Amino acid sequence: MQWDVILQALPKLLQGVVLTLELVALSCIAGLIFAIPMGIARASTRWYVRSLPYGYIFLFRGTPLLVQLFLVYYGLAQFEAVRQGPLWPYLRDPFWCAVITMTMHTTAYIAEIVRGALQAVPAGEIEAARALGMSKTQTLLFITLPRAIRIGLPAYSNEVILMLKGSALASTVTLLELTGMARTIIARTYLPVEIFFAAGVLYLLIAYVLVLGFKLLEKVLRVDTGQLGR
Amino acid sequence: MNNCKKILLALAAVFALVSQAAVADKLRIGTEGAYPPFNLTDASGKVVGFDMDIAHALCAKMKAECEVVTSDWDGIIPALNAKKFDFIVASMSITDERKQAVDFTDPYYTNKLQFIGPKSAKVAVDKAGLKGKAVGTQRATIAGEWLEKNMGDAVDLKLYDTQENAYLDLSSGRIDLVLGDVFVNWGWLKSDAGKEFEFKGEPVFDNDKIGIAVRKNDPLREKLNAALKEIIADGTYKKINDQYFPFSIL
Amino acid sequence: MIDLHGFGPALAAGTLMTIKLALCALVLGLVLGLAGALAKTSSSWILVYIGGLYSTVVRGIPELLWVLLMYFGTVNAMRALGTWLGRPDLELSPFAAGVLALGLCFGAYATEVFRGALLAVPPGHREAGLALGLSTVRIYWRIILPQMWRMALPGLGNLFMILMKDTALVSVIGLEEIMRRSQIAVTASKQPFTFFLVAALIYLSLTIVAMIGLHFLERQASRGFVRATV
Amino acid sequence: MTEAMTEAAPALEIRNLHKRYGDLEVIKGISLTARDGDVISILGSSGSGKSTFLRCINLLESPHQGQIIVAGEELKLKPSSNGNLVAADSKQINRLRSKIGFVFQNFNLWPHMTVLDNVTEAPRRVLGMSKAAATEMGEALLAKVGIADKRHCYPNQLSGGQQQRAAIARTLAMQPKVILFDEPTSALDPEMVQEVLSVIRALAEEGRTMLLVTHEMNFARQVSSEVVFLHQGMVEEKGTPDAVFNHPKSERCKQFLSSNH
Repeated sequence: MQWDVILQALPKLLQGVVLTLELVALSCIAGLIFAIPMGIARASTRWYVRSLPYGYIFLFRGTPLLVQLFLVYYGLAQFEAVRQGPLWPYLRDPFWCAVITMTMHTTAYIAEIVRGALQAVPAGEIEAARALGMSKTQTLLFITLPRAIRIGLPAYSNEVILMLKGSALASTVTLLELTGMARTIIARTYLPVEIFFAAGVLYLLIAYVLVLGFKLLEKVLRVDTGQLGR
Repeated sequence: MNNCKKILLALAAVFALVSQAAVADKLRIGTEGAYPPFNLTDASGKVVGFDMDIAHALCAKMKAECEVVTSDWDGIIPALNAKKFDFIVASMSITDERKQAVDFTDPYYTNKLQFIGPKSAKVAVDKAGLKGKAVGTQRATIAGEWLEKNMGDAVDLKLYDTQENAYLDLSSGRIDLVLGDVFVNWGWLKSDAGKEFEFKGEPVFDNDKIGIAVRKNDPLREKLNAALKEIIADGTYKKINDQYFPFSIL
Repeated sequence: MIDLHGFGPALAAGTLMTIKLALCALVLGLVLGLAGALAKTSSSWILVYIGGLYSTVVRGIPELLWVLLMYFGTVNAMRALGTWLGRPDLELSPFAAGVLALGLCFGAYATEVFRGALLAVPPGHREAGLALGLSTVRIYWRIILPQMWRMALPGLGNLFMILMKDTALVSVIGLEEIMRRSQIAVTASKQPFTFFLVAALIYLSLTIVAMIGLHFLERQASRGFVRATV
Repeated sequence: MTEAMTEAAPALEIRNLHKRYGDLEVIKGISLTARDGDVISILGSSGSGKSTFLRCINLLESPHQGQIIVAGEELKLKPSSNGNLVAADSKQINRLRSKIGFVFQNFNLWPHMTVLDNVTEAPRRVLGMSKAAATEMGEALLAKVGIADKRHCYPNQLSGGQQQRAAIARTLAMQPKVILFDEPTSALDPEMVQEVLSVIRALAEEGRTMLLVTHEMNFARQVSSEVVFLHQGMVEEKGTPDAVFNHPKSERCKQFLSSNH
């Protein structure tokens, strides 16, 4: 192990970490925002409401993120109409392509988490709200959703970790996030073990910090006590 | 203990650990397979192109049985050192940096680096003219190195896994220019996809020697050099050259 | 579109390779996962520690990085092993590296699935076995594992779907599976959208087949059990 | 029962209520009238439909047929696609529900909110009460059921009896016309039953109108103004506690009382 090589590479790798974090943060927050309505629709008892989200979720969970990324980045650019279209300023930028793809991908997964969490809220607690005269919307907003968020939080934190690891694929569309940076450095030093080792440790550190953060959040939101009765 | 070894070996065989190492007398040619016209993979999965024709001609002269192994470009030198194959014929430039990791044969062609860009755009290929332009090239190539060294502070450098992906982004307009090997660029400009594009300026680097990489201190290097001299002398090289380019690239 | 510019057979061969890769990694991953779970639930703190370290470290690092590390990083170790075996040229083929990397990742997640399933077997069953004088091994083999299998199956099924999509990552070390074949086809045809879409559809069909297979396995495994309704 | 007759309309009137699950009819036409201040206990063996009946009153279950009239206002019902009756006017059902309190067997407190928040949530959202007013009222109600000191605790930190008392306070916060109790003590450990019953007794003594499904025979006998015995979805026996408990006419009622004493 050549430690000096790792040390030299560290500043560059940390630059990569910043980009990695940006990718993960943007896609996981945007994914959550899109996933909540989708998850609610997916949990609907009416087939025509839940079928569209079902199809979306099925498509995005059934195909690899790498394929989705290549489809969005290289695939869409094949069409003249896309290149002339209003979205091109975003779609031409690999960063936004990665963010869009990761968001679409994680939305599907988070929507399933939201659905599962909504359906895991004990029926009695919803009945209690309805018995007090709250409307369906009020019950959803003030009782079911806050409760579902707590039930779904551990699963969501898992998904964030998965997206952290998924962000490594952005290196295949020219982005110099942590893995991309590592591969570029290896292209110059030819020392894959050292550099990948350093990158791996950095990923572990980020994951560790994220897990700690979510633990803290769970504590603040009192997720543990919310699990009683399940 | 011996039994234990046998079991382990059998296990390794099951997992195909030894799938390539088992054939010691066969030489393995490492290449990328995504760098037309020098090396590319055809529909049947066969790797063809100028590099491959040269490699097979060399093997014929050395009377060696050869097979082709493909690898991603940015992992190709580590893969050679990891004995994934025995020599690299993949249009690799001879550079000092690479010489620290591998040995090279004599050059088998000489390359130049030249920009290409859309015919509609007027670009001066100097520091001022390239300022703020998005320039694509392949990761871990001499072009990437040159750009970083000479234009690093001026251009927005995009590094791709393959040269082809850089071309895809050039045609989609994501990047303004591609810097690459002149013959590769020439091949692409001739193709359908390259119709709207042209060379920009003069070659920026014109003494890019392309060699065959072998592991450090591998005696294979001398054998390859001898074979290379032979194919140049007996006209085999020229024949291959003419198939691809109407000019000599030696 | 039918002969896909002559790349149809190549993609079919790639599909076959993907299936082989996924199945081999599945076998390795199941073994690793079971070992990890037994270690994590054992009474020896060293084993618990090792099991925990394995699942934490492996799950915290991107699969792409594992694939690259396994291919480039194992050279010295393999050479040492090869020398000992009298075959100094021993090394990992892309296929073996892919199987090892994907199996390693599958195993880390399977460790958690198996552990949860092990803990879900009512302790009374084990106690009943002990009271009848059965040996520990026999209790595991005849009582715990068969029950655990049924509970672990849905979780393992999910992991297998993820595994199948992760096989796309092995394309970066040159194994000619679906993704690599598609990229080669894109190079020749300049039609990224078409070929990546075809790749996506192949993965989707593989997922559907796997889902159907899993459904039958679950039915098989739950024979004799009344399915809980809530 | 002092002001019972001053209003013309009874607090709650149920007419000919039917409920079926598929082909199985579980409520076969029950009618019941609760005047202001009435405490009506509903008895019956398990499966007699008493909980289902109670849950139909505020449409937690959809009845199949029947009328529900709250303080003279009839609940508008319309048939749904599967033959059940559902609320025709969602505004009306929410308004009427807020007039009918419901206490559940297993409390159904929201575990992610403090006890006080559980109590103030509905008054604020449904009645539009200000936070300060709701808090003041909530604290008073919690004091009334004897758990004022637990107001900032979370439900899972409370004993079962305390949780049920909190749930009663949550119901009272809506100032309901009628309170429905669905076996409020059957999920409790024996030592906690009394603390909940004494709260309910106090409410009865205040003159609250209540419907009570319970297995606590002695309690029913003491607090009820009327006792209804259900059997297989129908009213089998009905009358004052004295009449039903001491002089039951029906054989089934006699059997039930003797086996549950």
